[in-house]
Amino acid sequence: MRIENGTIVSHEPMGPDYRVLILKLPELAPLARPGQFVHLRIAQLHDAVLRRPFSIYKAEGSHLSILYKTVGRGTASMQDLRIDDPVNIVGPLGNGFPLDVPDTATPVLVAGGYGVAPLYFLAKRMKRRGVLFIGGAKAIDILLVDDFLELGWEVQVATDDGSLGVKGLVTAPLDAWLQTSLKGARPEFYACGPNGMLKAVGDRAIKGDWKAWLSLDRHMGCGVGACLACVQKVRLNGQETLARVCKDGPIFEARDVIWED
Amino acid sequence: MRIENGTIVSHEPMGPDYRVLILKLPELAPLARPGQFVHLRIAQLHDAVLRRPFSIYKAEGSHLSILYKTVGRGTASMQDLRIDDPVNIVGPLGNGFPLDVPDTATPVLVAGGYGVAPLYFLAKRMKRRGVLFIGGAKAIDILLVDDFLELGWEVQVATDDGSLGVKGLVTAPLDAWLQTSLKGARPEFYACGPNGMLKAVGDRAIKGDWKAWLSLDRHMGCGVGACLACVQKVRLNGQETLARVCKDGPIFEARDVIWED
Amino acid sequence: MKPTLDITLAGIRMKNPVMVASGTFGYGPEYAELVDLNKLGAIVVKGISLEPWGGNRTPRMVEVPGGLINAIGLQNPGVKGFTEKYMPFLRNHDIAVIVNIWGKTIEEYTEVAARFDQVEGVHGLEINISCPNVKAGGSSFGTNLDSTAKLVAAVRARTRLPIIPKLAPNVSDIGAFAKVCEDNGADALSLINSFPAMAIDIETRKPVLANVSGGLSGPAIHPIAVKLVFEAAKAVKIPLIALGGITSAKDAIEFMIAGASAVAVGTANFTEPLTSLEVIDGIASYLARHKMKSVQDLVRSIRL
Amino acid sequence: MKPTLDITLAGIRMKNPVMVASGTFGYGPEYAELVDLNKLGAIVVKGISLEPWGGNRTPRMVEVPGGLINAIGLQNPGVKGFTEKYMPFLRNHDIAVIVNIWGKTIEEYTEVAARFDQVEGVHGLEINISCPNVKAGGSSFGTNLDSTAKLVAAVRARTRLPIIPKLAPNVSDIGAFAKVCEDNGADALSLINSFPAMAIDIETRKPVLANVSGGLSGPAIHPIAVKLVFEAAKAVKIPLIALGGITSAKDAIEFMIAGASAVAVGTANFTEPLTSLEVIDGIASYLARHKMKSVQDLVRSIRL
Ligand SMILES: Cc1cc2nc3c(=O)[nH]c(=O)nc-3n(C[C@H](O)[C@H](O)[C@H](O)COP(=O)(O)OP(=O)(O)OC[C@H]3O[C@@H](n4cnc5c(N)ncnc54)[C@H](O)[C@@H]3O)c2cc1C
Ligand SMILES: Cc1cc2nc3c(=O)[nH]c(=O)nc-3n(C[C@H](O)[C@H](O)[C@H](O)COP(=O)(O)OP(=O)(O)OC[C@H]3O[C@@H](n4cnc5c(N)ncnc54)[C@H](O)[C@@H]3O)c2cc1C
Ligand SMILES: Cc1cc2nc3c(=O)[nH]c(=O)nc-3n(C[C@H](O)[C@H](O)[C@H](O)COP(=O)(O)O)c2cc1C
Ligand SMILES: Cc1cc2nc3c(=O)[nH]c(=O)nc-3n(C[C@H](O)[C@H](O)[C@H](O)COP(=O)(O)O)c2cc1C
Ligand code: FES
Ligand code: FES
Repeated sequence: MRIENGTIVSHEPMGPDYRVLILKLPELAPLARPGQFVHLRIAQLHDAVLRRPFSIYKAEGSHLSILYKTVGRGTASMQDLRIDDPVNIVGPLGNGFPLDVPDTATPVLVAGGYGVAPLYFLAKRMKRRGVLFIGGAKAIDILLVDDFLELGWEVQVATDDGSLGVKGLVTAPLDAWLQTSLKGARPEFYACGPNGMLKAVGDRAIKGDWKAWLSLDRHMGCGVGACLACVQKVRLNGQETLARVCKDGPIFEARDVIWED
Repeated sequence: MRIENGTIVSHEPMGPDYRVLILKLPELAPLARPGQFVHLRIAQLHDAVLRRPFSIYKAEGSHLSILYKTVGRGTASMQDLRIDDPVNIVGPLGNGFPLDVPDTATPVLVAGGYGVAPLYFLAKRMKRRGVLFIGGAKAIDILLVDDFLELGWEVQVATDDGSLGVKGLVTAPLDAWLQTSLKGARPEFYACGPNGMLKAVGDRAIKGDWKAWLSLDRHMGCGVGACLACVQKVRLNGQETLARVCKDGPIFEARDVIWED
Repeated sequence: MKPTLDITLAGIRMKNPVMVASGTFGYGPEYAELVDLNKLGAIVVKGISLEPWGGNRTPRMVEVPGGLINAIGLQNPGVKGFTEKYMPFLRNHDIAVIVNIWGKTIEEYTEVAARFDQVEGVHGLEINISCPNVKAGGSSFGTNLDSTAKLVAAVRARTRLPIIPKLAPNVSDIGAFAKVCEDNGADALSLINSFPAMAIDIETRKPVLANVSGGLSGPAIHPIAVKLVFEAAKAVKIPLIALGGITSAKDAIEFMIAGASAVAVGTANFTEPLTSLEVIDGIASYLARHKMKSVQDLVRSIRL
Repeated sequence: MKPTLDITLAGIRMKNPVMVASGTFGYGPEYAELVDLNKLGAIVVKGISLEPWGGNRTPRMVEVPGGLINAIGLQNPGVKGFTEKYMPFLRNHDIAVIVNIWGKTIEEYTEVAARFDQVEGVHGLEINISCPNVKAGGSSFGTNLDSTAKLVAAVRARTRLPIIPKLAPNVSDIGAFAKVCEDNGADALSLINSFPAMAIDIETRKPVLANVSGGLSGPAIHPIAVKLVFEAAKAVKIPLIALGGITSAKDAIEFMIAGASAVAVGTANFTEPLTSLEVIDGIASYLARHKMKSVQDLVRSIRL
């Protein structure tokens, strides 16, 4: 964990709703592992007291990238960031995904919207290839498909409105695949997206006696485990307890998560 | 008085500490009179609830200009304004200078720092020419000298450190001029600058039985006479009362002002 | 169908529930070139006392992050001065006029109230029992239950106009103050006034304001005000007028959901004189979007 | 000559008067990779109760303009859990350790205090009599003079450690609360805790926080906190620790001029983890610039 003043190397749109921000962070970037996130201070938002968490999308040499969607006033004002602007970053934060997929397992990534960002970083660092299921509201929410194909991954797409891939939830193609294509292989899941999706993936993993690594999204205060804003009820060694998503997560194995809503 | 969304036409430095902001304000600009001011909203300063007042420096057609010095967080963040950025303006505000100099009088302008801005606007709109006394801390605080010369005005300069003109307060050359160059003419003063300077000019005017129009600088809330933040003790028809600098001023005749500090 | 915005609050009819707050909108004419008064629900004029009052020395205002501290000190032209100078103008507009009143003693309050009873065009009286800027005056009333009760009852006895005590925010149990006002004849309540606050110039080590301290207003206090309105709404049945840091329709709607029947825009008038009009439009489109027939459906509509 | 920053507050020696506030800096290890604890005056750890406590449901925090509202609900591992898990780490650092304690009854408070008497490395106890987030707990104590008196006296009787009641901000007369703490054996005072506040999601019409309301902290409350510190300083002689919205040395210096002997950085740790270190440096250079020999020259140095 470091605190570093980065500078913006590039800031480009990815379709109409998303942007990729590449930062020069020579100290911090080399420490990054897939599934970890950074906490970004939006300095021009004078009246904001909280940083904003973003998954690490790429970390190469001294460059670190995030892929973000504009959803509120913080991300809206991030759009004004220009090349060479300074950006203060705390990170890398959180535990990250386990990288050692068992030899016998097929990695299955399940992404919703910008959830694909950390999964792409994971896919790049993983020794094995597998299949990505990606879902979103519309075609414009389906990102990085070509990049995954280039890495040699299979990609299956679902959109709510059917504008790309199958129409419906991402669990539809996933279930179909699990029924038809497993052929004795054991899937190991890695998922990042909305809670409903995470829970659905977790349920399937538990039922099939497979592992599922879920990246949880919680509103955060400190990002380092100090404030207890981001807690999630989990089971640890058989005991119910409150885990800090920022520090003990954001990645949890499906069996450990106790969903309450 | 109007409220209008202007756009920035030009934003250029004038020496190291000052800048000129030219705004396109087709409704508002034609209403402007010398000595009036505008109230500018600095939208990017999210946590600021007050506008900032600036004298009108120029108003030509649909363009209105201000000349400002960076002194605090508002003016500092104004520096980031770029061409075509929108800026919300309330104005023109205040009473403005009287424009009808008596035929027998010589207009004498006395400026401190950015106080020269409204006096330049005044000089351009005045039928008669006269003399400008301008003072400041250093040479870089002495602005618009060539512009006044071009209008056919005489200019006398004083700086605290002697880096331009005579060393000392602007009252030094003023007093010398009053003693040697009046030759029976009656001066009529128009002054804008720090309180000490305004008081000094007013004292001389009262002593010589001349008029002095002083532009007062007060911290403001509303700018339109509603909040009573900006009051100044004045004498009105022989009665002491509190005038609102924003609405009843900012221009007061020296005899009306009751200095308290 | 367009949702209806008009309300009747404490017997006062208003086109919509959006008012402008005492001390931030003068007596009417000041903003009239920018804001069409006929569009507002009501104007609450700057606090009026029996005799003209000069207020505090300057500096009277300082900006702080998310707000400002003011110590105007209730400067005003007195009942007579106000009535002669501003009531003709206000009567010429189609707007509810609420006069904010204050005094240094209970007798002064009641006398002011009685006088306004005779003034045509005044629709209600907001009783400032809580101004943090006058040492002799309001503050002690508004933070003590007994004197609040006495003051409200005394004013009640001297006027037939609707009376609207304006509560102090710096109390531990706002519900108790709301209740004591209701029990003593208040027709509605305004909450809240600005918070006692202070800024120091660290270079001179002097208070920035001549009055040493003043009242904090603006967005900074909004979340505290929402909580106070929510608590007061639980304690009383009379309608509440909520204010404190409203800058948008969202802030106003939050107040109404929490329990307010109307809202007032204060400091935001300085930032953006058109705020009150934007709040009116914003409430209307919110109601339409949420398929609510009337703005009254919003009041106390919080889902717990 | 370099100005001296070290102070002794309520018998606790500190390298400088800058602490980190309870609940915003965890128990020490959380920020230790970013902030060298050995440079801080003191750490006040997150509130500890007798037994482990789970706190409120999520969402527990919401950002508002100039601040945040939190309703963590005092989640903590209890005296034993804290002592075993975190005290070895803290003892390994050269920093004053102040433990913030709370209870649901006076007995719980006193029992916690008594237990910490036995724990090596604890330098003082901050008594949270004012947390706005636990219904059963602190709030009722901190806004009532009698229960404040009883609580402070009871804790006093059970510990030899310096005790530092942390006052509630939502009272009308902070001086009275300060005085009653002093009279009942407090060694110093912390002020202030966060303000009861609330945010409502206007789309769902539900409170944003699961706990309905929470406590407002951050720059928004700073000018109110300065005024409270100024008032408390007039009422008591014991030293004050000031907090509320500090983001810079300027904010901290304002507090000290107003009457504080030390300050604590809270919410700003989230915004900018290095704030406390910047405040230390900023105070040092202010003192040098103003030719003050010691940071104690700043305390209560207001010029009226
Ligand atoms: C571990 C983690 C990784 C994330 N990775 C990404 C990513 O790679 N790309 C991306 O676009 N977004 C990501 N998010 C979500 C991102 O943090 C939010 O979209 C962002 O904080 C919204 O800020 P805002 O000011 O625009 O929204 P506002 O709604 O104005 O924010 C208000 C507050 O709510 C918080 N908030 C709002 N939405 C979320 C959310 N979904 N999750 C957490 N906090 C939220 C904000 O941080 C802020 O404190 C991630 C969140 C977490 C917890
Ligand atoms: C009628 C009038 C005309 C003015 N004309 C000009 C001009 O032409 N050019 C120019 O550079 N400046 C002018 N000023 C001063 C200008 O308003 C301030 O420099 C500016 O408000 C400082 O804002 P800030 O945020 O940078 O400073 P900060 O000190 O951060 O501001 C804090 C608060 O104090 C107020 N304030 C600070 N200094 C002054 C000041 N000198 N006068 C009034 N309010 C102040 C700000 O408006 C703000 O509310 C004028 C002021 C008045 C009253
Ligand atoms: C400059 C100023 C003057 C005020 N004068 C009065 C007053 O005379 N009487 C009164 O009851 N409230 C007065 N107030 C308080 C406001 O009416 C309002 O209660 C407070 O500002 C909170 O609302 P806001 O945050 O929207 O400004 C004044 C506020 C300001 C900023
Ligand atoms: C997330 C969070 C948790 C807090 N927890 C505690 C606590 O356990 N005990 C306590 O006395 N104060 C607690 N506080 C209050 C702070 O210590 C401090 O009094 C308050 O936040 C005001 O300071 P600030 O504006 O600098 O944050 C907490 C504050 C926050 C933001
Ligand atoms: S965000 Fe503070 S503990 Fe997780
Ligand atoms: S600034 Fe409001 S009356 Fe002058």
